Amino acid sequence: MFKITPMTATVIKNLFTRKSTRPYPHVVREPFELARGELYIDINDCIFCSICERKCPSQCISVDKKKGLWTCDPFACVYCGICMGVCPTRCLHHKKTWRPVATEREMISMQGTPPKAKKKSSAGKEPEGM
Amino acid sequence: MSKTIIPFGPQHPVLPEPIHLSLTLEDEIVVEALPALGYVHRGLEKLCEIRDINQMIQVVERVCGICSKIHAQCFCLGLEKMMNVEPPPRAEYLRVVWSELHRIHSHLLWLGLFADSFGFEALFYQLWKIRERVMDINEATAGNRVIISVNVLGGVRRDLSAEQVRWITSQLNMVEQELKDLQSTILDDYTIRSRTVGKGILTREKAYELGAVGPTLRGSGVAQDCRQLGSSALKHLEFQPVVEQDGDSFARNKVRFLETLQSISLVRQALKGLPKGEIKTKFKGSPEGEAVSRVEQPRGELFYYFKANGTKNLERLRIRTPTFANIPPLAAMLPGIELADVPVIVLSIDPCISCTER
Amino acid sequence: MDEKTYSENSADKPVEQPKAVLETRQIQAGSLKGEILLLKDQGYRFVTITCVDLDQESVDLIYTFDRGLEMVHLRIRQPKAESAPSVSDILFAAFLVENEIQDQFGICFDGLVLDFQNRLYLEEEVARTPFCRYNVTRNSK
Amino acid sequence: MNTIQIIMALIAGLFLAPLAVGLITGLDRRITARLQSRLGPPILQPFYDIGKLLGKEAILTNQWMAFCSLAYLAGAVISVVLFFLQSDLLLIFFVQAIGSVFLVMGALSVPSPYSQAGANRELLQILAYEPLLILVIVGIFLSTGSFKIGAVYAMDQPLLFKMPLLFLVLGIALTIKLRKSPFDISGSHHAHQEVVRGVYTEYSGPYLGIVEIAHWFEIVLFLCLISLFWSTGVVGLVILLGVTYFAEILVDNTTSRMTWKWMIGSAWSMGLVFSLINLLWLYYG
Amino acid sequence: MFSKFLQKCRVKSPWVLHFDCGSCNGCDIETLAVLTPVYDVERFGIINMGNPKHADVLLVTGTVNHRNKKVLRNLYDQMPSPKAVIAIGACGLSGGVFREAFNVVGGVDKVIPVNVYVPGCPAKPEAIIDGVVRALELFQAGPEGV
Repeated sequence: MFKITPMTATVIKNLFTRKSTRPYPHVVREPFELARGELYIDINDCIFCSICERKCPSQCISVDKKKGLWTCDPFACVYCGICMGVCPTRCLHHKKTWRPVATEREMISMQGTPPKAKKKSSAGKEPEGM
Repeated sequence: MSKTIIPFGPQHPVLPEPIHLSLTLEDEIVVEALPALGYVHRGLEKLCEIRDINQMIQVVERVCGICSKIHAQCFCLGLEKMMNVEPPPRAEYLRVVWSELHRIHSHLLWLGLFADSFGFEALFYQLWKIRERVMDINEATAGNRVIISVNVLGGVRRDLSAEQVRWITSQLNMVEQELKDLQSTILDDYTIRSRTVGKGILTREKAYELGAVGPTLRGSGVAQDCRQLGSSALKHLEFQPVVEQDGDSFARNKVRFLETLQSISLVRQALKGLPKGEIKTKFKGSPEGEAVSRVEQPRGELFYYFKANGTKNLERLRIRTPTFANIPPLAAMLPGIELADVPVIVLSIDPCISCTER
Repeated sequence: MDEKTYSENSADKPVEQPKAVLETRQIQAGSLKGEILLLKDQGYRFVTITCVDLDQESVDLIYTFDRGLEMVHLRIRQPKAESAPSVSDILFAAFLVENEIQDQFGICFDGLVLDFQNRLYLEEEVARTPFCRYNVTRNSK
Repeated sequence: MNTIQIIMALIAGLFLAPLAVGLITGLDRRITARLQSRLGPPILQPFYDIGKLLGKEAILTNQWMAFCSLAYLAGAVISVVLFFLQSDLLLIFFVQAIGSVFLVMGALSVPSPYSQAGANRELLQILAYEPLLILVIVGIFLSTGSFKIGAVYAMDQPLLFKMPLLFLVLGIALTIKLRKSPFDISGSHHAHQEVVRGVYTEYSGPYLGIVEIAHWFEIVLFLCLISLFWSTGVVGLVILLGVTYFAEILVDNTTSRMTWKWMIGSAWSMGLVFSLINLLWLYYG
Repeated sequence: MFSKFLQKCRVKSPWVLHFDCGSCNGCDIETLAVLTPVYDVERFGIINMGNPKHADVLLVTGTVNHRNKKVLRNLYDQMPSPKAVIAIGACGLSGGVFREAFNVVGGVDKVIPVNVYVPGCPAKPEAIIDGVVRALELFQAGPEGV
């Protein structure tokens, strides 16, 4: 049958045991090994094949082969990891932590060297265009 | 007698989602309840024409964040049926593990919100605290907390290591223990019972006729659960649907609570029987023809219809979600109850509006 | 890479692709209600209606029923210019999906018990029968 | 009472008492959080909340609401001051009741349905606890022979021993007044409500701040009433208040919100039975 | 002195209003999760208010469609200033996967001004806390900052 307040035991137990609150942001928990966080690209390895652009479910990546420009709209990225899986050179990765919050709309665009016919030179990397 | 019309929603603290009900009241008694939808409608079925079938997995996952894995699974099952692709056994077991984990987190979420709907905050917080363990399992194994994106056509994307299997089992043991500590509160507490017993009664006949699904149907005494179809590895696992006879909010509450424990047992069984081998079948080609598929979501039966024409894009995708089916029973339950019971009864069908409107 | 499969390294054994067939029973719009009452007597319950755009003139309406996890599908071919019979008077549960089809395909249902007047989901500015690929005029009521 | 005593009482009633209640409320939120396995807000949180509300933009639906919130505040403040001046219990009771009614009138003056529903329920709450208060005051009269607060302090043993059941009755009234579960029907601090924030819905910005301060004064009054039950020693008084308040928090965390019918039914039946037994005992004992 | 105290109170007591503007629930439940014991944003004085008239910070999740953009606008107008708006998740920022769907406006900032964007799909609770903390920094900067 019913009881009056069976919750009492639980709340009293809570009072005398450790609280479960994680004191974020003062203490940041170690992220999980496989967590899918912010997307980034090793632009040096990118061959501008545009597979990521075509496979992205959110259509947030655009690749300009001529200029050697890889652009991603981080505000549309859904962090699914599809592009990472299909990249032939494995140059796309997810960081383990999430992308920081922003107050302005911004794009990630990375300038690499587009592959010359046959020959692939080492590409210069520019900082993220924040 | 004076009639007042109270808008329930679209923005309401009890309900995180925007459903709008116009409640016509006579002295705090509801005489009419009209649902108004459209606040979450995105029209994503239409997206199948511009996204290919692989991209659509990510889209249908986002029909509803709470049961995303199961949406993707239903989509994959249907297309695999159309294309005659058989996922490897390990993938089938892994699918069960993740879908049941999703069911656990969804039910815990719901039990918490339900407690919140009658103002039992301590219970709400306690259940969500337990739920965080399941979210951690999701994040550790699949890389994301809510939308875990593990399904692909022909299998799954992530594998579990032996160490992870042990860790999941130990975490689930804790979840089970903590839940059992709350059992007497959820099932026996006087204040909870007096708020839920006999509220929002749906008789067995009404539930069946109005097309109720999931715990709403099973709380009314009909033992129907799509998991009985034995899709994925469920055919190898021991499973009996949870049924309650009373058909009131309390019965639905009880069904969900017991199902949570049952899902823990299913995950355990699936992890124990996890076969070795591949996690994905490779295949070629595009689907053609028509098919339907259905699986059991935390909220009930999910139904997909596919029509394809041999290209990479589907011609028509239709998603009938469980809440869509549960709204007519809800509309039948509301008249005649008190205003104070409206949140309780609305929540008792576990409404998922983003599912409903897609 | 892009034309065939999604799989990451596409070394595959091609599988024959037969055309998937959904077993449906084609019936006439006039006999729809009778058939539904018959199914109802046999203990079937309503699952949903699916509307599929076929061409300029017509759509398919697929009525799905279920009994103990076993499904039956009825199919009628519905001309877009004509009103479809509403089954919401015998199956209350159908009112929502019929309103949805009204919104998305512009098909009118005669005798809907709860009619949202094409405004179930969509506001004025986008209410242009978005799911029709071939025809974008709405039947005015 | 001489002038210095009166000034002291005024300072205590007007400044110290609400400050103390602010701290108690902060402590309440902290303990509640711990019971829910959380860390909880800083102890000074209630003051921050009030400060922020006072600094917000004032959007008023009508002028009447501003007047009502001020009248509510005035009622609460005057009743507390009267208490500290050791005035007549009945007078205090009526001043407080009038103040509470103004809160409802303000909420009723707006056509918002949530505010209306909340106001209705607030009226029902007032209806539920005011009779209980009267019974308690009658009990005090029976045991001291006077409605004056001074008479209580003149007693040589705590009232609690004479009227333990009436103390429980006052506990019920306190739960209703604190808006704690199972009686958080017309509005609560945490807005998880079927009527959004009920009676508070339409008060906003600084006026909500005023209403909150008035509510603090009401809590002061109720805690003062409770303190009357142990008037003989400060230590006993503090312990009694602490235990009572902790019991309130515990009840809040272990019950769900009930409906107004249940509230009226249980508050009246329990309250009447308990007080009747206690009053008969006082009368014939 | 007094205005400094008010300033401090403003930072210490942000009451949030959460509005689901057509999200898939992913971000909603993460927004709710930040209120629960494990993240417990009441540490920062944050209370989830159901009432726009009492709220200081508006958390918006979801794609924004043609029907609820009016509700969103209305809620925003009902909030007394100073106020801040935080858009959460890929959908709230740009429409996410649904950008090309027909009933999607795409992004909260097409309807009301947004102060902080929290990316993610769904945004992690930690990221949402970051977002709120960032919005509080704007409060700190004074009413002009918001």
